[in-house]
Amino acid sequence: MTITAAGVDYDVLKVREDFPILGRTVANGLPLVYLDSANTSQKPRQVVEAIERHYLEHNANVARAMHTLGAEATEAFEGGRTRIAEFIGAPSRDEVVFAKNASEALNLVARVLADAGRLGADREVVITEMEHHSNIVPWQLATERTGATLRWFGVTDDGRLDLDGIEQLITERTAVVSLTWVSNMLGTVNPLDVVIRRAHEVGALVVVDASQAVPQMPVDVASLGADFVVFTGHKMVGPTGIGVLWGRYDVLAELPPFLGGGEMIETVTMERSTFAPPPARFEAGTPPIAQSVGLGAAADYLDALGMENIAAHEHAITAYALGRLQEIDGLRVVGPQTAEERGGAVSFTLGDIHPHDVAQVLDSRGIAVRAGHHCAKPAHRRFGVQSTTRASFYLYTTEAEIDALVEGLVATQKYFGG
Amino acid sequence: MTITAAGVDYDVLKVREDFPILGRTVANGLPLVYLDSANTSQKPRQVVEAIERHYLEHNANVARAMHTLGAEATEAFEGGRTRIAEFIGAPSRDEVVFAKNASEALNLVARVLADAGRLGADREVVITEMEHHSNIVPWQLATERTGATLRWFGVTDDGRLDLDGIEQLITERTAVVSLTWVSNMLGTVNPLDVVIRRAHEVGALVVVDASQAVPQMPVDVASLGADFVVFTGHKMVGPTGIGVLWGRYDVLAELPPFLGGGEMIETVTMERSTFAPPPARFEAGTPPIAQSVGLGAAADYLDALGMENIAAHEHAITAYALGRLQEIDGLRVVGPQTAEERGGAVSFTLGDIHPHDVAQVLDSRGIAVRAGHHCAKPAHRRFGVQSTTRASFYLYTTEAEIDALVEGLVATQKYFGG
Amino acid sequence: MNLDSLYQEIILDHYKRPHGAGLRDPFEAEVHHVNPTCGDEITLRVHLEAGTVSDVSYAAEGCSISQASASVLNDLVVGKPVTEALQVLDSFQALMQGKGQVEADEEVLEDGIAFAGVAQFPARVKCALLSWMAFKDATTRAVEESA
Amino acid sequence: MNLDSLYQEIILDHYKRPHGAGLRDPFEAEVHHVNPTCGDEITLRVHLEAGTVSDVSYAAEGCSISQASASVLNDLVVGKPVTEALQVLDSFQALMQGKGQVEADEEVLEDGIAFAGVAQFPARVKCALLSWMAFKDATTRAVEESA
Ligand SMILES: Cc1ncc(COP(=O)(O)O)c(C=O)c1O
Ligand SMILES: Cc1ncc(COP(=O)(O)O)c(C=O)c1O
Repeated sequence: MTITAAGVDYDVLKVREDFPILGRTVANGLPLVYLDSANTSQKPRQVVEAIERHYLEHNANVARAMHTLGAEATEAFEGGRTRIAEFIGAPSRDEVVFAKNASEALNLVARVLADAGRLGADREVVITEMEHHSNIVPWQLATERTGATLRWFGVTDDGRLDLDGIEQLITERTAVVSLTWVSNMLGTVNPLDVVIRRAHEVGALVVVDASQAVPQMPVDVASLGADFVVFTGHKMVGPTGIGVLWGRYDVLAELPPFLGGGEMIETVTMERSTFAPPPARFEAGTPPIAQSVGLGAAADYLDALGMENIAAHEHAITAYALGRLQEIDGLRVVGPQTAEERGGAVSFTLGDIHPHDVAQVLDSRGIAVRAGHHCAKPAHRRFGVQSTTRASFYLYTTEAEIDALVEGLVATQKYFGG
Repeated sequence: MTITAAGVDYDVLKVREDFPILGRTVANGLPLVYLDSANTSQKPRQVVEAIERHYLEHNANVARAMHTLGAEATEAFEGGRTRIAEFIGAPSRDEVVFAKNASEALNLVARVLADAGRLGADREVVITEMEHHSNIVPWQLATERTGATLRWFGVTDDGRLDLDGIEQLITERTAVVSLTWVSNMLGTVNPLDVVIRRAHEVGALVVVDASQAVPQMPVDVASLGADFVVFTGHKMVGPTGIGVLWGRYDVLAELPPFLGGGEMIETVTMERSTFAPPPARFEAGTPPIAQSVGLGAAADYLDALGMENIAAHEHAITAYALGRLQEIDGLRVVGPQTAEERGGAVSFTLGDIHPHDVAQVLDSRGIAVRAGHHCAKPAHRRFGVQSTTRASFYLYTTEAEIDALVEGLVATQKYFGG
Repeated sequence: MNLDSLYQEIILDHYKRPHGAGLRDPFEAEVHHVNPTCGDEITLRVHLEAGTVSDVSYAAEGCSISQASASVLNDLVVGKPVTEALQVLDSFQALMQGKGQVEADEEVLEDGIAFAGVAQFPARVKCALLSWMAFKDATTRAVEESA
Repeated sequence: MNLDSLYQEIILDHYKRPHGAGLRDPFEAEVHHVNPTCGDEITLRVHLEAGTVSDVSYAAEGCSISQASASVLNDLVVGKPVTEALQVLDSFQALMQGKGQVEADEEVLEDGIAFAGVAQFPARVKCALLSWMAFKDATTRAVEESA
């Protein structure tokens, strides 16, 4: 399949050659059909080799080392930061803080805002009913500690953010609005502009969970206008063990540290310490050095394909999948039914066959999907289901793989129906 | 050089073949002499290949995935945990919590003890003057937040923990004693048994920073008797991006979560959440999957050499280095002067030549050492110096490298003296 | 790993017609257990009489394996002395966690031996154990209650 | 990267006999800067008179590069109008951060051009800039003070 966006050919079969795992067989020799990329993406050879080369040729600790190897490692590590700043259009590389994953980045923001006294008893935090647990629990913990109130946007029957009453929800009492850009369960792409406008009207900070957005679409944090944007390396063809917090410099500069130790200090005595400016202030201990190198290589890889092309491919494959899935009797897509304003994660129920059982039959055919609540229990409850089966697509997904999924689902119905 | 411990030959030249970077040249073609292992260790091919293989053949997210690849990835990731539990003699694999580095692990303990109300205004936390900043700042931040008092052990002139007055320091008011096993600056190995005995007498918890111990010596947490032990992957021939918190299960089980999100939950509603038992409770978000695989491979590598042999080599090379360094006029070792109860980090001053300048001249000869405060400013202040030069050794260090260091130091004196 | 070795006829039968489903009175302990990974849930009640498990009633939401397992649990423990019921539990747990290396004892486990295949699917072991762990928890509480 | 290209004669001379060292009165602003990586420190005072830098005095603890740089700073800015001094600072900073790609202007930087070699040692750039950043900070404060 070839997709053309902005006049460039996107050759998915050629792309797949970069991912050795996609040539693997599972389940007694069947080819792997990997439809679980919203959970984690596969890694191209280029990324893995960059990590390998770093460890075997340039490994040293960073910042602290005065020697040649230390200078090389520092350049490689900080080069990853610069690369990510470019990739997301950050005005300054000092606005890019490395965390261990998106969850840590969200917790970091919640903790330091609480520590800074921004979440007092009279303040409110607003999230949404479609958040990943990683954007719910940190705010529950933070508001519980500080006495602030947690409120949330509902979700409409067709899986969209319910903007009715936004003016009553986001008010002068609101300290923070934290919401996902693209839902990992429903696939919904949220209208961030509307939310950001309202939040800034009342002086609230906006945190965007872009874990499912940055891998799939061109992102420019400068024009987005949020105060914090969070994402994770392993979902964007990068390594595990690294996540990113982008924050507006002036906001970061006012916040207290999160964890203490290592290079986040300015000076330390036994009695007290003073702290380095961002991003160092928020990076305690030896950072994810090789992971930054790998993430930089991931950004290179994505840019070489072109984020516009990746987004076009994602859109096309999602549209194709939605169409084919809805041919299946008894299959109900939970979330938007068409590919408009929608990412490449499609959750569904298949009659009353439990998602575990669906996933198991699919797995016996080499097809990898996710079954469960996808760390979005409240969104499942909203739609009256305890769990769903989720197929999710990425830059290497083919129409043939969607066809295999559809066949597998029909076979599942036969297996449990007959 | 061949060292024999417990009747086994330790062939350092053969060991070096596993580390391609040690064959590198720097500084216009001079062979690399890497004497900065207390900062970070080099990685053997075996570890890097395990990571590579994981990414290219078995990559998937863990716990959440029902499919074959997910089962493989989960087994690989949890296999790393099992391996580390074995490596440190943990009674249960559920006592091994993965963090991003040792610093995070220390902060985790400080934060959750504070959140649990264990560090109230009438309580005290005891640390030592020889701690790494990562075992100072978290306790400063935690005691500041809770109103508890921070106290500390002093250090004697010969670089040992000053145990005089231990009974007045560790009292019924003490909630936690947190101290390093092996100092990363002085090299001192602390008498943990004495401190743990006194701490447990008064019901205080003991946290051991084993970042410099686990890489160098056989460790058995069960017989150690501490409540928490912390260390970091990158100093033990493992990857960056992973650290370990070992905690006694009954203590862990009573503590609240640290970060929220991902698999650390039991159930989530918009209003509130309940949490999984340890270790999951303390691991929010996608964990360091490939890093656990790499750390498991690192444990395999170390065990294949034998931790007894590694410790014997470390001791021998440290003794050799102390002897040779002390031949140099004007060189002053800061810390214990002999290799007894001492790890392989040797910090020193060279007349009044600034450590930066020492390190720079050495670097021009291919020799990598660290110059500065080594994240131990209070320990430097204790000895009236602002910074030192530190040479540190590991399982691949040779006597020839020590000789090169000594020559380099003599040349440095000439360069700045003449 | 064959699908049919997981979904034995016996399992599918229990799944479609679960034995002892529903919540009943009287009971000494009620527990609610969740499989955090997938959200499967069970509410389970235990009624003890004179050291014997006289009823295990439950409301479960979950996959075929977890539902069938609750049904088999009901078959195997109701009417047995508590100590014996807990021995059955130990056998079932050993079978599930044995990675396919543990031989099932049909004398003890009856229909439960159909779950032998589940042990080869690590992701499903938790499904099979959900009701059994709830039973263990509830029984412990019920015994403590009466002590 | 040759050692002598870093440790120019001029640098070593300034290091051994620093110009203007010591803390003096009067001053409008005093700052304390630290290089967090190595712990090098400087306390620096600025005295302005009628828009001119009339004194820069300092107590520094640090390596040859940072000490020599403070000495050269003193040479280059004392006696100059504030605006001109800040232009010199910009030139010096551009040279240091230019990774060896920036040409030094001897007219402006005088002895400071000896630091051109430092730009090729990334770890040492911070050393060379420590006193200059302190000067920038102190001057900004002194100007605000008098405004
Ligand atoms: C004694 C000691 N504790 C803690 C740390 C912190 O380890 P990390 O930087 O991996 O968090 C180090 C090393 O930097 C250390 O030497
Ligand atoms: C929308 C969303 N937010 C946050 C996360 C958490 O990312 P991580 O597990 O890398 O912390 C995920 C993925 O699991 C996600 O899909």
